[in-house]
Amino acid sequence: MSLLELQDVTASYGQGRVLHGISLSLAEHGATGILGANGAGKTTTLRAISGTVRTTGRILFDGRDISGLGPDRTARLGIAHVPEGRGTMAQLTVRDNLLVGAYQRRDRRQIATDVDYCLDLFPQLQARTGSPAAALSGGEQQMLAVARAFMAKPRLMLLDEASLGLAPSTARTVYDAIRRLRSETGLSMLVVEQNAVLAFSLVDDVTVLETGRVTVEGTASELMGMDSVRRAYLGG
Amino acid sequence: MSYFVQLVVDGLATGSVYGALALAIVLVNRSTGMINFSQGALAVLSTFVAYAVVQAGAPLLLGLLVAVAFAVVLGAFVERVVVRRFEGGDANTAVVATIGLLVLVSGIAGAIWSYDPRPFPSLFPNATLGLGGVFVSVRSIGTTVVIVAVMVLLQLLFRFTKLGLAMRAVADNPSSAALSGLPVSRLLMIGWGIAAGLGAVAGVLVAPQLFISPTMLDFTLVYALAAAILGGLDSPLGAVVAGWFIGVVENLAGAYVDVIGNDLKIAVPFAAMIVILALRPQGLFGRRTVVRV
Amino acid sequence: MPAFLTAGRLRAAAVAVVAVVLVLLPLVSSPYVNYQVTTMAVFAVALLGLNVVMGYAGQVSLGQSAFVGIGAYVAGYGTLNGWPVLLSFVVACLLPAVVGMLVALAAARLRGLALAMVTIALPIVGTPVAKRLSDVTGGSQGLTVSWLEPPSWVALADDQWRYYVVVLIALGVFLLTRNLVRGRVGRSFAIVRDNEAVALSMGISPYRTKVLAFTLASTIGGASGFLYLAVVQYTSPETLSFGTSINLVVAMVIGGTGSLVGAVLGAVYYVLVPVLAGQLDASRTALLSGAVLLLVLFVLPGGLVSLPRRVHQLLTARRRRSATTPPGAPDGQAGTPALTSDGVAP
Amino acid sequence: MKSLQHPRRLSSAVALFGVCALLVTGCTRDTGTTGGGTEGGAAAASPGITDTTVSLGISSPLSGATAGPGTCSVAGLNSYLEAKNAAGGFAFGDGKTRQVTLTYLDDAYDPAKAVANFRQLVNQGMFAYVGALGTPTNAAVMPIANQQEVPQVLLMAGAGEFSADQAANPWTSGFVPTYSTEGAAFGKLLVDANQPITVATLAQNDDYGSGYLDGFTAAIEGSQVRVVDSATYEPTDTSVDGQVTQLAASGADVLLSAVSVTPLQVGVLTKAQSLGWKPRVFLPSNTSTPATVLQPGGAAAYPDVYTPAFAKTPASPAFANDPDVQEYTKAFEQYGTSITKTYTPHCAWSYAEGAVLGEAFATMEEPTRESFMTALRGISGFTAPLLLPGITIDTTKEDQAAVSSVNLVRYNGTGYEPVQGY
Repeated sequence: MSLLELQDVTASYGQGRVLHGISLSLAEHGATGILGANGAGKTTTLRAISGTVRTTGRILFDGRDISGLGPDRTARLGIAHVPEGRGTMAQLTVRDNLLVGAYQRRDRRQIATDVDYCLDLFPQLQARTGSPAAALSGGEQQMLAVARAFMAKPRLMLLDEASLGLAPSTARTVYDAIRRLRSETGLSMLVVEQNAVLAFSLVDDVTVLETGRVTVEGTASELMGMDSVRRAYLGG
Repeated sequence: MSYFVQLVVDGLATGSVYGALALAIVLVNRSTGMINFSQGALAVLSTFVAYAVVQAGAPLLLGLLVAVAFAVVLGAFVERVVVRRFEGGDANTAVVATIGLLVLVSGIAGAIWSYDPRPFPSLFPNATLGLGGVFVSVRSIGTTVVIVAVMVLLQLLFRFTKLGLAMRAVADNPSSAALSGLPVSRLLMIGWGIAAGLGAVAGVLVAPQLFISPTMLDFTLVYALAAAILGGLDSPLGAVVAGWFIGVVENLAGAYVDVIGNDLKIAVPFAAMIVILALRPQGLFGRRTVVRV
Repeated sequence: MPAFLTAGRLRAAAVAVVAVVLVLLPLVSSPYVNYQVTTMAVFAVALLGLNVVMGYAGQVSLGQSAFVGIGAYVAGYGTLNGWPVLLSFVVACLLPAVVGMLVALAAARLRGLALAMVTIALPIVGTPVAKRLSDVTGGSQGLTVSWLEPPSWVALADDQWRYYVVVLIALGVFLLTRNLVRGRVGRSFAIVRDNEAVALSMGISPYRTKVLAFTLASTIGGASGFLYLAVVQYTSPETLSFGTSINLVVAMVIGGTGSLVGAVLGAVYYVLVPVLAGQLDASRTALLSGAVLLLVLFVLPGGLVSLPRRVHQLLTARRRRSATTPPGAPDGQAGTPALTSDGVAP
Repeated sequence: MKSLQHPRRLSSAVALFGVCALLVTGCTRDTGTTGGGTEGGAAAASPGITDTTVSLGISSPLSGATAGPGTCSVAGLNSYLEAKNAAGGFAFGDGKTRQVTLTYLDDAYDPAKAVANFRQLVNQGMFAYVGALGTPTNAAVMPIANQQEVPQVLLMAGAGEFSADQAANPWTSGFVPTYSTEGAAFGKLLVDANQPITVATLAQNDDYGSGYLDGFTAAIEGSQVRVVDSATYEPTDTSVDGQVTQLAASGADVLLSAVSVTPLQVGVLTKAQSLGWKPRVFLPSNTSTPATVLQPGGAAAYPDVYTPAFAKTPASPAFANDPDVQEYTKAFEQYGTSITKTYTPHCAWSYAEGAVLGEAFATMEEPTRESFMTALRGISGFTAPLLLPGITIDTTKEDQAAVSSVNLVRYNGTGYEPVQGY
């Protein structure tokens, strides 16, 4: 059984429908990338899963229909969403941000261990644990956002445009750490990424969205071989 | 010299009144990110509940407890039923909604209890302590002590408890807080509830001096807002210290500077506030946040 | 929709109807109605000014009543000292403009609530200052003036003459403000309101823009004060009280923030609601107006100006919901996206 | 931009609707200017009066900080008028008996609203505007009332301007003693003691406080009484402790505390004694109620507390068996408590004011505003209910309100008793 299963999901903001019935599934420990042009519905797909947008259709997580649960409930079920634009608590310190991530957990000792793990994963944060998130650089904020999401000990991480607005080298650093996180914890991931090179370095499978519909699906290596995909997302 | 000290002591006593309400404003701001103009009106309505309990023959302490319980429920109810509609929307609309609440709640209190101020019993004995020619009422000392205690409790709540951390996170970034599994709507209700409960304490503390009436805290609210902002909006310590600062500066300026006099003394704390905010936009005790893009 | 009913023509027709009604109204209605409509024009001007700084430039101002008060005092002082009306009007606009600019120069670097607090100081400090300057202001007794009576060659009653003068000036302010917010200045306001960093990158100084917005708002506020005196024939420190400022902000939001028509609707609300509350129960006016205020905001968070849009929205939403929402979709979900700042726009 | 035009167009319609609503609630020009009809009267009747009814109007602060006195100024008057209506109505000098209707509106102490209310009442056909409370609100109405020749009478405001110049404002008159009358009464008491006395004054920073001080200083001129220190406060202040501390440093023999805000007056009394300063205290008539000011303020600690009085305090045990008070209480419970539930002296004052209106009605010979004003300006030696013995209504004096004299009384720990001198 797959960990996450979307069946004919639509989503709309107010009057405009953005997703027109998409279906996809993700295996436990798997990682799928979602590619597509601006406005194709990538971000909305993640929002549909975490419950921050109105949807129809079925969204099954671990066999349970979670559609319409709302972000806090889905988070408590084990879905950690790293939103586009980072989504850290600007006034809170780095350490407090991490502790907010662990809000639903009660295993105090393990939390401390996980904080250390995050700081090991992102050594740039180590010296900044006492400063407010707003004082961090863009790359550090992105690292913090990923670390905050990990602190919830999720089974699925939704990663939205983690490289957005970062210098190429910084983006690579962030993705290196996420790759390490995936390999060391076996965390399942659904990754939305403009930078297909980075995405392909992290995921096993790829889904391509166009105007709210799934148009192509396959493994990363299959899609790498497709001319249309190479032209559209890999610059040749 | 004792005249000077007496003026300072009087200013501190008045400042404690400002600080009491400012604490509630800080609490709402820190737990929901909003400014609540109806804070005073909610406090007054709760204080009227205490008044009704006392009128029915019960001791004031019981009245205070009932009022705080009532206020917590009222605050949570108001957040759930009224304020939620405006959270995340246009900030001006949310502020005006709290002004609407202010008018409505004062109107309700006025319809039930009329507008003329009524005497209100004090938690503390009506006595005065004298030391070296300086006099201070037990009531003022009591008020100040309670406010400092509340301030410390709030500081502890925000600094060292999981609830406090969660409330700060929700106020800071509700969407990310929700994505981290925080029960945002419940936390907002809790924030408003606690703030309203705190407002009830403030109301019961200051009612003996101001007399209870629906408009009891209307003008205090302006001072309390000034204190809260001068103190840095997210700092309970700042709110109380700024309240004292305003009370003392006002008194001294009124008494010693003839040009200012008692009519224009209110200008002095405001002028000081503009200068301080120009130098430290985050307020006296607020945390500086440098936003980097 | 038939071809001849284009939006432009409908609008022109609506404008024409409004114009005809505005011209004919004072001739057929009672002095009381004329007075009330004239009062609406006065507060519409005050709200236009407030809208420039709050609605268009996005800077909170809780001090607009101070500028209305200064304008009224200048007009009163001018009249009592035999100034020509035009001079009174010009000074009634200029003095508040200077005060507003000085305050803005000192405060425009502040943001949000700190700025709001500085603007609160204007009415709070202004009230005792007005009392102190009793030689000019008449102290707490205020200034009573009797002016703007119809000249002998006009066959109009006082109320009709004042109506035409005030509504005409208000209309002029409306058109000037309209040109302003639609022009280059208005665009710079919008950019500063939305993102100061972007403004800087485009060579727009947020500081100078804010100072300009405050200055314009106080100028218009002064004009409104001049009109206030023309209508009420009296001013006192109560005119510039903090309560008036708060009520103006309320009326602006109720009318519709960042909308010129909204300013007019806000003024209608400002004048009508106390009258209606008084008709219902004069000893419960606070309760009634608070309830009305919340009710309007609940139904129309975008203000009265959004009523047509809202009706349209509700109609289509109902159609939509019956078509697409699955049974059992949790009700609480409707509120969640609004809470997420990044969930607003797709 | 097209999409925006749609709402804008409809919004104009909404605005139009508002105007139309006003048009419907108001009257049109043709009907607004003519008044009620009359048969048989020689002069055409003024608006608002018929052979069986007369309509009065009042605008006072019924919400907000001054609503306590504001509601009382309506409630007491309403009680008198309605009780009298129920007993058959008012006998008029033209031989008719009329029922009086009182329409009251809330101005929240805002002059612009007071003017709007006044115009609305006139528009609805009000005969006379009576007993309104508030200086700025009445000052704003005064020129309009006089221009439109609508009586604006028996005002519940002690500013001198409403009684000062009858030639300039023939349609305006005050009811309660002017503030300077009260201040002068204090001055006279001190001067009569014929000894050097030092005085400290605390006054509200407006016409109320300055009226007091003006009356007081005029009365003590050339005597041995000296003002050694003075302070002011704003009615919006939350505390006057600083001022009292400042005045206490003067150690004056007498404190004249022209404070109109009840909690602040209590603050004055508690603060001065807590500083060990116990002068003789002079309180104004509207903040000297034993139950709400003197007992909470611990006034018994002072050697003497004086206040000017002209009306009985209904709640005072001393007047429990007074027939006036019993009648008042009965009427107030029936017709006043729906307007306010708290007592300020204005409740009793406006009740007495109702009787003065009745007296004017009884002597007015024609159903016109002119005749009403003539009658109202010609009352002297009238004993209105609730007035203290020796206080009578006299409207014939230039420069004075209808109540132009006060009795100084002294607090005896429970109630008031006549003063035997300083």
